[in-house]
Amino acid sequence: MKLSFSAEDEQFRQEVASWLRDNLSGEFEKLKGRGGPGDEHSFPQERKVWEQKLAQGKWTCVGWPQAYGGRGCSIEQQVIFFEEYARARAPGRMGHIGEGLTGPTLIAYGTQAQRDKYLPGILDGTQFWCQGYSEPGAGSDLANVKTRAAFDQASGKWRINGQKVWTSLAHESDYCFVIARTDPGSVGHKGLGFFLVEMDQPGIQVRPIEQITGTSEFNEVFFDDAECSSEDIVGEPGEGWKVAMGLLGFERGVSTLGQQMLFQNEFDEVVRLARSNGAASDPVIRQRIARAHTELKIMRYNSMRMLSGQSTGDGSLQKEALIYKLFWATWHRSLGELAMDVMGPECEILDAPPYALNRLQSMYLFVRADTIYGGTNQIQRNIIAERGLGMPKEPRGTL
Amino acid sequence: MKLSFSAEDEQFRQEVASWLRDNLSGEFEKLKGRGGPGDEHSFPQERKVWEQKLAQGKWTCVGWPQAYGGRGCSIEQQVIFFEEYARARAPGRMGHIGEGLTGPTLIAYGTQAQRDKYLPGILDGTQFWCQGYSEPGAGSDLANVKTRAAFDQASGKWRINGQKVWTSLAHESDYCFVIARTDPGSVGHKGLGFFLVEMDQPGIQVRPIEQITGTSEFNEVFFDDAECSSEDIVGEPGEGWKVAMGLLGFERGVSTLGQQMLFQNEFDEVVRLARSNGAASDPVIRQRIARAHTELKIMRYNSMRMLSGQSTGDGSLQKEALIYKLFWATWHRSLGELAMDVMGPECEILDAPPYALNRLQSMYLFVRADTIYGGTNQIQRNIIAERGLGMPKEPRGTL
Amino acid sequence: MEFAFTQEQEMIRDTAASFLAQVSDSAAVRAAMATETGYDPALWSRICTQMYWQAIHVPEAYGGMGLGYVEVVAMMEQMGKHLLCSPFFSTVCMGVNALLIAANDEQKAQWLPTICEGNTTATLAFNGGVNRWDTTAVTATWRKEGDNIVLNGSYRYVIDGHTADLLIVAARQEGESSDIALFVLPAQTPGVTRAWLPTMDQARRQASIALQEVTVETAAMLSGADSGNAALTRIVDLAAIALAAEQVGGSQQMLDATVAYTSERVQFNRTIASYQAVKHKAADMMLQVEVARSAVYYAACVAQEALSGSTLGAELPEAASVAKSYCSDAYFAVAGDALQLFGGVGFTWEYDVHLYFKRAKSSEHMLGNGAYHRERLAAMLLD
Amino acid sequence: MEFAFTQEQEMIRDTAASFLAQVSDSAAVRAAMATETGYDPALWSRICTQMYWQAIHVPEAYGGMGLGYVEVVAMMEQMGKHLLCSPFFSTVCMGVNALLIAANDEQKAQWLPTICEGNTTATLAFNGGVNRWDTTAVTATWRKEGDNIVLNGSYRYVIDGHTADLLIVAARQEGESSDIALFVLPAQTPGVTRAWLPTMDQARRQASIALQEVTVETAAMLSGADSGNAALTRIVDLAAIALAAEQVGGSQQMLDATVAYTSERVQFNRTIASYQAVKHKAADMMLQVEVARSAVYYAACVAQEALSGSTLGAELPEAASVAKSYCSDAYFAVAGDALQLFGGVGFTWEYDVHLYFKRAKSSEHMLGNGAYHRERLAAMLLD
Repeated sequence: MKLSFSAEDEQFRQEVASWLRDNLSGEFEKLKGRGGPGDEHSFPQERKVWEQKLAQGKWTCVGWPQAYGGRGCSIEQQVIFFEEYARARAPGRMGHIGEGLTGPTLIAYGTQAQRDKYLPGILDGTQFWCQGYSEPGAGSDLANVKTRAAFDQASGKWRINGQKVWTSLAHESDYCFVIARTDPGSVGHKGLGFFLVEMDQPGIQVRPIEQITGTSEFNEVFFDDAECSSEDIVGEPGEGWKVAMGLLGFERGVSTLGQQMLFQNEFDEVVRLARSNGAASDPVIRQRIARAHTELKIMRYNSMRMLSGQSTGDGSLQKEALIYKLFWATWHRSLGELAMDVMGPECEILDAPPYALNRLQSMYLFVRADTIYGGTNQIQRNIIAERGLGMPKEPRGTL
Repeated sequence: MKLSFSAEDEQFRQEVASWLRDNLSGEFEKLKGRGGPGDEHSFPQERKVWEQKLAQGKWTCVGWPQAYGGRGCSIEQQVIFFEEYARARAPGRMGHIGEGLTGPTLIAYGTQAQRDKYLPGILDGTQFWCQGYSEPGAGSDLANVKTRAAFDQASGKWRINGQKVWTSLAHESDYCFVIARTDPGSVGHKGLGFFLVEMDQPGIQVRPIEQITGTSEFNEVFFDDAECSSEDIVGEPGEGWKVAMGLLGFERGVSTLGQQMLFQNEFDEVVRLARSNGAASDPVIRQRIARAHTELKIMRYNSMRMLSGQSTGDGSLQKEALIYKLFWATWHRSLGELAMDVMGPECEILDAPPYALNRLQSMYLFVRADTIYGGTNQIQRNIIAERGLGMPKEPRGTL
Repeated sequence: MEFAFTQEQEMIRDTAASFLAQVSDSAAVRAAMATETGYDPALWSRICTQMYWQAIHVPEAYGGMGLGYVEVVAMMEQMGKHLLCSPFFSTVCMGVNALLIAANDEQKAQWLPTICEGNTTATLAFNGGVNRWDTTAVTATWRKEGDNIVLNGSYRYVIDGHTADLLIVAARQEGESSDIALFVLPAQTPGVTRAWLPTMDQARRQASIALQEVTVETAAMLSGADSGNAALTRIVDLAAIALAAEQVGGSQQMLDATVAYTSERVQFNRTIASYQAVKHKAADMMLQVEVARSAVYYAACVAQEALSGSTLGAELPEAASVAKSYCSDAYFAVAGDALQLFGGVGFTWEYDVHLYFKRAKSSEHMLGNGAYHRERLAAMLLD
Repeated sequence: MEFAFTQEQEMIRDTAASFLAQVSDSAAVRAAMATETGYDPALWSRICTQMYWQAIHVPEAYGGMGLGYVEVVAMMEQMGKHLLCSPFFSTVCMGVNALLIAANDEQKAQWLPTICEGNTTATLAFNGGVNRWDTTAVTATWRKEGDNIVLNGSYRYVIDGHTADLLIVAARQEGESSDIALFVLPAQTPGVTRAWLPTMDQARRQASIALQEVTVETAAMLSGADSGNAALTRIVDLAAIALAAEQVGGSQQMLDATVAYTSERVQFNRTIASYQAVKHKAADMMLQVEVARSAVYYAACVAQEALSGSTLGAELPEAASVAKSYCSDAYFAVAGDALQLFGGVGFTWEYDVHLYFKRAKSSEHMLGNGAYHRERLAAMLLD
């Protein structure tokens, strides 16, 4: 074990930090600390321009192989990039679905034609993606896909019908990847397809979901004979589950350390507030702040274990990775509660009517999604017990 | 709603308190605060003599109808009796199984001959009972009885074979009531019998279980052709479950308030300690003491609700009664932890080798049984969800 | 000893429950939330003229119904369950209580009948903007000037403070650090300025109030038997018990809604209510609801004894802190669990869960949260 | 950055694990528990001569193996898993650390080789019998008298204090309230009296030590580069990290045992491992074990950096408090859950669960519990 980064990596850190210092200024100054979960509705257009700025510096897709246009950064360097990005309070990435999910999926499972068609727009920050996974009523039961895709021999295109939900930034996206049932009689994991679908077409309607915060960043997406070219299915019809699961695997990884830097920014704000309003002298609050600090620190150590495990080439999901989602989601939810209790009765008072939440209030409410999406805490515990401890699987019902 | 007791009840309280003051002295002085869960091994002989003293004052079986030799006290008066008994730190009752379980069961389900034979010994504090319910491996699955009772035509007696476990004070008891399977092919609730069995016979062996505390008050009881007269079965062969369930119903009730007074004595000891060793100035300990105090207070209010519900004659188990076991057991376990944390590092230091625990240490370890016996916390939550909220039952397995 | 509602109390509760089910459904709550007033004046008028709730525990001599605090608590529980948007809590559980406890007979005769007639809402302002809820929270001041009294200072977190007709305000004498007095004055008195403080919980309004050289007659100083400090303490304790009752009602509603929703919602071909993790969470919720209810019913009895001057009323501070600390934590936990078990839809504005979740937090912090009241209990026990 | 064991470290850990599985089974632990010494001297001798663990992180110059604190931590984790009864923690994680940190070169050369040879056990005594674990816990005193130093005072909670051959004791100068110095002296020095303090956790011994006019040479005062206060703080932090590692090992064992037991145990015709309530509790246990492990491995690296004088060593107090607070709470929670899921048999003396449950509590309070370390962290963050 060693904790320190190499001299080369430290130099890379300087490079990232200095580029961000130089470029996250002027017109982009106002984007600092904006975007990201709970604030995705802020400045979407300006943040798209920022993506292009990043692309000019070759700071999009830093983990992609150089052969596909990325920087080919090592895991350590990716960690450093995400850490510095968050430390600089650079805005929440509009391109993270494309960069983190679509790109790696196409590199792993796509055709060369698909890569040629879609990777450049992701790399240069001009094309944005959203994901069509969840469906109403399906919730954590991802395989319970009802959306249908039928191949229309006449037009030579797939026609997609159905509904997706909890689609983040759908109204700001150019493309959506969609899991749909290609085999009408199939159930569960079988008979699915993975489609790359253009959003700007008459067959697609996006309806924002108003959230607990009064804002909307999730959407319902309705597919009514939406079209998709026969070249835009990834993998064979019926093999969509394999692609979808592979894609979910890309969700974990180095970006966790960047996420933790965002958490650190939030935590620091809570600490500042506690020091300024006197809550820091309340022994009960002190215990809670210390506990939040403790677990945030360990979250980082845990990610370092995950990454060190990855870099040793052992492919199986390790225990520290299995517990990670449950850990951070629960931590984040507690941070929201701590923030409110540090504010005391002031936590109720809005910036303005009708419902202008301040940042900590918004965080407090939005974090309630963390223990739900991407597998609720309950589902996470099933996964940990079944995969991590080899305990019996929950039986499916027969309703 | 009204909180105060009637003048008549307050006079009864004086009577109880004054009798205890006068009689719990001299040879009985040393029994103060002894016996009870975790300390049942202390002074069993002297506590049996104390039972006879109680009987002389007509203070055994105060809740039994006068027709059966009891005092026929109202619920309020029973509450008062148990409260004053605990307040006086009178010793843990050796006769509580007979008084609280056997007696009410015989009054409800027994024959007159059985009542004539057994009630006097309970009333006068000369005969003591233990309960033969749990079996090894059965745990919370009470209906999973393997002990067998076969009627021997030759001798005209039942012969009992099998094993019971977690039998409190078996080695100090004259009789045991035993659930055994009378129908060899039966499973579950069906085909059981409820037997009154003499302990002093060659067919019964008692083996103490050494507990986490290093002491023993629970036992294993082995039945090897133990005999039971044909007149000593309560109800018909095959109807034992009905009797057993009726008996479990007697476990709840007014004695909860007496139990709470014991809790109050323990809690007061924790408070005294905190004040004397400085822990009372630790804000985290203060929060925990206040929380324990809060919940102990509410435990009393909750029992008052339970009792007021009973006295209105509504027979169904009310919600405040359904949650009661889970509530007090969890509270008591927390009190044990609080006691240790109030002691700080001194909590480790024993009175003497090899394993002489002080009272709070003993309490701390023994309370771990509370969330297990009589239905674990997990079983309690099933019961609450299924009976209290009408949620689906856990399916039995098919192993 | 009898620790259950009487038949009459049950009838009052059931009447309130069915009335509220009609007038305070989700649409009504959301409509009221959208106004600056925060409640529907027409509905409040109907309550005052048809139900007479504003007069529930005012003695008959002052035009009230002469019922007790157990009835007030039973009503608050139902209002919490239905999230009624109304000035009931501020008027009855703060304003009326303040007059009952702190006013002399003349002052009661002057103000209580106007409240009972339904023409006047009232509230209590005492907190100068700190996270404390006892007499130390008072920062406003008063001084004598000739035959008059002059008030200065400011208040935050005043329930319905921007709409109440009558204000009862606490102030300490200039130069005297410890003595607090209470004053009653019409909100329109010159020098009073009030501003809505929009809140995360939109179903109850808070306001700030500033007093700048507000001049009132000496008769505005409440002068019942208790000292101002003692009176304010009792008024706050009574309000805390009422709020705890509301918390019980809200918790119960969240439990009921969760059981109903999880019994419908299917995942992996099973209702999610059939999962033990869901059942056990629901069981823990029910435990908290029932324990909270026991705490509140007891506190209601003690409050009643306190209002009627019985010796058992001496338990008021303890009973209030026991109830408010337990119920605050229980409501927040239960509402949070409800949100979790509703899953994604619980996170939407459309479902009502978030309204209760927000009420749980706002009522937790109002009049002192769990930790605050536990420290108060610790001081009673340990110091 | 590389945050995984090297192959060599893995080999050391695995060797320790299989050795301990042989020599520290339940029967061996229970036999050792029954002695006043608290461990089997023959086994300790075997460890010292065959495994050389007592010398693990002593520099080769002093006869040690020259490995690092990551290796010490890896060993402690395994010892915690197997509940090894031995003076390893006192000798290596307190005695050797104290010498490495506080002694000058001559003192190291005098004492470390005797420890490495396996003839000498050692421990640290500093706590005068209070629930604090920093320099304020020291109540014993020293004064100069001619060329000698005279020590007076008493200590509690001294690990293996009644059996250790060598004592490192902390004392403050008479008349000087703040300055602490550390002294090394053979336990047989006249004026030293020691008494076993029998404990609830019987698998590790505590003792009290009294010093009455104990006279030692000036050379007994440890005089490395750090001040006595700074040295004692670092020694306690290093010991806390080792203890946290032991807690991780014990937690892991409780998790493993629980999964194994619940997978065998049948209730209502199902293994109890098939109940979601059991699975979810086990999942929460695993989360705590893995999080605790991450905390300890990081702290081990920091400890190593601190011992080697690197700048990252400045994180030592934080890393120690993070690890000790999290692991203490995690172990107690996990062991308590294990006891619960074992049900009745977990409550018996016969099953081993109670041994771990008791170790969890004793190690929680030793060197500061969760709340203590959180307040320490809060002071770093907030004050």
